[in-house]
Amino acid sequence: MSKRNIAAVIFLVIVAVFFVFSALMMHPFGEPEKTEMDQYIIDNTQGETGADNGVTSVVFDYRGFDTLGEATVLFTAVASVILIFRRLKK
Amino acid sequence: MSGMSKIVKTITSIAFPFTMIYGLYIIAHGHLTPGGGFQGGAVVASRCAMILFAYGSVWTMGKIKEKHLSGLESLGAIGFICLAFFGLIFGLQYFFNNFLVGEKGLNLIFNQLAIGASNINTAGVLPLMNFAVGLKVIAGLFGIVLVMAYATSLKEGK
Amino acid sequence: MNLETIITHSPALIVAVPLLGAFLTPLVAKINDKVRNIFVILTVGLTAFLVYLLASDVLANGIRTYVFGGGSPVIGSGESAFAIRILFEVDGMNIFMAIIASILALAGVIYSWAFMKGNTGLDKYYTLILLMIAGMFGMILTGDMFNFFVFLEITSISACALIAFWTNKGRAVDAGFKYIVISSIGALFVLFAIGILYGQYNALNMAVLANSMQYTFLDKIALVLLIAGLAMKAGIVPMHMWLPDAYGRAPSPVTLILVGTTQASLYGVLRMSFTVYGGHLTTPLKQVGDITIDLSLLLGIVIVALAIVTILIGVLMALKQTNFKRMIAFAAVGEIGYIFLAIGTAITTITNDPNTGATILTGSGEMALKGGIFHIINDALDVGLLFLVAGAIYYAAKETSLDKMGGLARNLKYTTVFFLIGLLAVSGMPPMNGFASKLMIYQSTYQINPILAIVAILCSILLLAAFVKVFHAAFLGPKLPKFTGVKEVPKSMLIAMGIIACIIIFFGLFPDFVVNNIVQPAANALADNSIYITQVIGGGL
Amino acid sequence: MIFNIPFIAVAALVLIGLYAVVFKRNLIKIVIGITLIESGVNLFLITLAYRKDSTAPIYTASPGGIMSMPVPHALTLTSIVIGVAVLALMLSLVVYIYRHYKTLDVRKIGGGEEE
Repeated sequence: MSKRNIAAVIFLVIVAVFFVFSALMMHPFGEPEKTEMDQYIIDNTQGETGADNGVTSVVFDYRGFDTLGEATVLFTAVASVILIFRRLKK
Repeated sequence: MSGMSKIVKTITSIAFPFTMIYGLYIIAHGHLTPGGGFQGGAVVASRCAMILFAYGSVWTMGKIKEKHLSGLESLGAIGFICLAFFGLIFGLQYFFNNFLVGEKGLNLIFNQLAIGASNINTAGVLPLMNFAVGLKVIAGLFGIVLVMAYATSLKEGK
Repeated sequence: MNLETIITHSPALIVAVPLLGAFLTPLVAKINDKVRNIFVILTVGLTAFLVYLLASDVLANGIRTYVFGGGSPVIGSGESAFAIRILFEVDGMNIFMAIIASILALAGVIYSWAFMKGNTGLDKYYTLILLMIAGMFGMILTGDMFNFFVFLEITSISACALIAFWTNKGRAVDAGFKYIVISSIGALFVLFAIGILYGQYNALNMAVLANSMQYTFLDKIALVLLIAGLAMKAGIVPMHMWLPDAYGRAPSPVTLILVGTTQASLYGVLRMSFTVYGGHLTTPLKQVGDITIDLSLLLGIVIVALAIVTILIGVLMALKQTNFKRMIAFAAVGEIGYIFLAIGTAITTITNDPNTGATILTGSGEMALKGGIFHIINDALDVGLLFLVAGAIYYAAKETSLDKMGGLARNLKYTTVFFLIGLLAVSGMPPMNGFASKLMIYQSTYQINPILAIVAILCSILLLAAFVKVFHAAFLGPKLPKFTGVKEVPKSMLIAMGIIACIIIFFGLFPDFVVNNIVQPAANALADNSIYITQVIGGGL
Repeated sequence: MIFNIPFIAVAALVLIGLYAVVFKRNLIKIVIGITLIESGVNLFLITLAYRKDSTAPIYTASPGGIMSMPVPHALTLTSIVIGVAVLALMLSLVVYIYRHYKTLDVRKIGGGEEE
C-alpha cells in the first residue's frame, strides 16, 4: 500500500465517521422538530399563489430565483457541451 | 451511431404522439398535479432521445441542428427571465413577483385564490413559467444528448 | 424609474443583467462578431455601474436587503421568525467582494476582445463568461444557503468548460476534469451541510439560521462540511492540486475571472464561519490549567497552520516552475495562504465583550482582519495582472516556457511596465498595494507569534526572488532571434492591463483611503453578525 | 434508532461514492462515484421532507390530513437538474480525454507535450 493509499484510507475513515455520526444523530425519520416554514407554505399555497401543487408554488413563486439559477445551470451545461464538442478549425 | 432495426423504428414512431402528449400534459398541469416544467420537459426530451437512438444521430442531425435547439433554449430562458422581470414593472414591483395574482390589474381570470378554486388558468405566472421552463428543458436535454451522440459517433480526429 | 428605484432593485439586477445578457448572446451573435463583443462589454459595464450605485448607497446608508417576490422578509418575529422567500442581503463585506468581482469581470471581458480573436466557438465562450460572472455575483450577494449552492454550481460548470476551452490540448481538458471533480464534490458537501441545517432548523436563510443556531454536534459537522467544501474550491493546501493546473491551462481572461470565483468561495468560508456561526465561536471547549481553550482558538490555530503550509507550498513550488502561468498560479496559492493567515489570526483573538456579551475582536485581531480583507482585493488584482501579462506574452511571442524566453522588453514596452508593477505588488514591495496589506498582516501576526510573521516575510522575499528571476529571464538579456517579429499587444489587452495597474498604484499610494472607506465596513460586517441578523429578523433578538 | 435507517442509507450511498472517487483509477468509475454521492444527497433532502403518515403536498384529489414538506422537494428538483448538467459536462470531458490519451486510467493521463 502506497503512501497515497494510506492517506486516502485515513481521509475516508474520518469522513465515514462524520457521516455515520450525523446519520445517527439526525432527528428520527418522519418526525422533524421544526416545520413552521413548510407548514406556512402548505397552508397558504392556494391562497397566495392559486396553485394546488405546493411544490410548484415553491419552485416558481416562493423560491423562484433558485429555479432561475437551475434553468441557468441547464443552459450552462448545453453551452458547455456545445463549446467542448465544437470544431476547432473554421 | 446508425439506426436500429425496422421494428424499433416503427414502434418509436407509433408511440411518439402519445408520450409527447403525456409530457405536454405534465407541463401544462404543473401547478395542479404532480409534475411541472422540468418533469414534463424531461419526458418529452427522453422521447426525442428515443428517436435519436432508433434512427441514429446522423439522421437526426440532418433533421434538426444543435444550433436551432440552442436558440430554442435561449428563447425559453429569455421567456422565463422576462416573466421574472415583468414582476418589476407590474404587481408589487419586485423581481419575481407573481404579478398576475392579487387584487389589482390583470386579475379577471387569474385571481381565484381560494381553497378548491384552482384550475388550469389560475396561479398567475406559474403555468407560463412552466411552459418556458418546459421549452428550455426539452431543447436543453435533447441538445446535450444529440451533440454528445453525434460527436462520439464520428471517427476520431474530425 | 428614478435612481432610488434602481438602487432598491440593484441587488437583483446585478445578477439578472448578466444572466439576461448571457441568454441574449447566442441571438445577438447572429448579427456579427463586433456587435456581440460590444454587447457583452456593455452588459458587464452596466453591471459594474449597478455595483457602483449599490456600493455608494450601502457604504453610506448601511445594510440593504432585497426580497424576491416582494413582501416582508420574514414572518413572525424573534426566535420563531422564518423566511419563506429568497433574500439578498448586502452589507459591507458583500459589496466589497462585488467591487472586486466587477473590476475583474470588466477587465477580463475587455481583454478577451483581442486575445480570443481567431478562435472558434466564441459565441459560447462569451455566453459562458457572462454566466460565470453572474454566478460569481450571485454567490457574493445572496443571503440564502441553497441559492448560494446553486450559484456555486453555475460558476463551477461554466468555469470548467472555459478551462477546457482549448480542447486540442490534452492538459487543458485534464485540468478541466480535475476542476469539475473537485468542485462538484465540494459543492455536494456544501449541499449536505445545508440539508443538515435545514433538518435542524427548517430554515435556509443565513440570518435566520444564525439567529436560531443552537450549536449542537450536528451543527459542528455541518460547519466542517461547509468549510471543507468551500476550501476545496478556494485552493487551501490539502485541496490545492487543481488550482495550478486550472489557472495555468485556461485562457488568460478566464483565469482572471477564475481568480474572482476562487475569492467568492473564500467569501463563502468567511460568511459561514463569521456570520452563520458567528455568535458561537467563543464556546469554551476545555480548561487546561489557566487557559480556557474555546472554539475560536482551536479553529484559529487550525486555520493558521493550514495557512502557513499553504504559503510555504505555494512559494516553494513557484520557485521551481519553468512554465510562466503555472508559476503565477503557485504564487496565487501562496497569496491565498496570506489571506487565511490573517483570518486565522483574527479568529484566535475573538472574545466576549465583558459588558454586553457580544463577540468582539481585540486590537491586533481587528488589524489582522482588516489586513486579510484588504489582501483579498490586492491578491485578486496583483495575481490577475500577472496572469494578463503572461497571456500577453503568450499572445505576442507564442511562448509560455521561461527557459525559452529572453529580451522581450525591447518589443513589449508597455507589457514590461505592467509586469514590473505586478511583480512589485505581488511580492509586497512599497509603494504598491501588496505592501500596504502585507504590512498589516505582518504587524498583527507578530503580536500573536513572531515566528509566523518571520515566515510570512521570508516567503514574501522568496516570491520576490522568483519573480525577479522571471523578469530577468523573460524581459532582460540579449534579444533572441526568434522574437524579432514580436509586436506590442493590441489595444484592448493594454487597456485591460492598464485598468488593473492603475487601481493597484492607486491602492498603493492611498491605502488609508481604501482601508477606511471599503475595508473597514467589510471588517465591521464580519466582526459583528448581529446587524446582519437584526436587519432580517427586525429587532426581535 | 431503527427509524434512522433512511439516514444511514444516505451515509452509505455517499461513502460508496467517495470510495469510488478516491480509489478507482478509471475515469468513468470516478464519474459514477460522483453521481452516487449526488444521489445520496438527493435522498437525504427527500428524507428530510417526510412527516409521519403524510401525503404529497398537492391539493388536487387530496385525501386530507398531514402533508409532507414542499421545500425539500423543490430543492431536490433543483439538485437533480444540476446533477444532470454536471454529469453531461464530465462525460464530454472524459470523451476528450480518451481521444487525447487513448486511455481512461488516471495514472496514465496528464502527461503529454508542454505547449
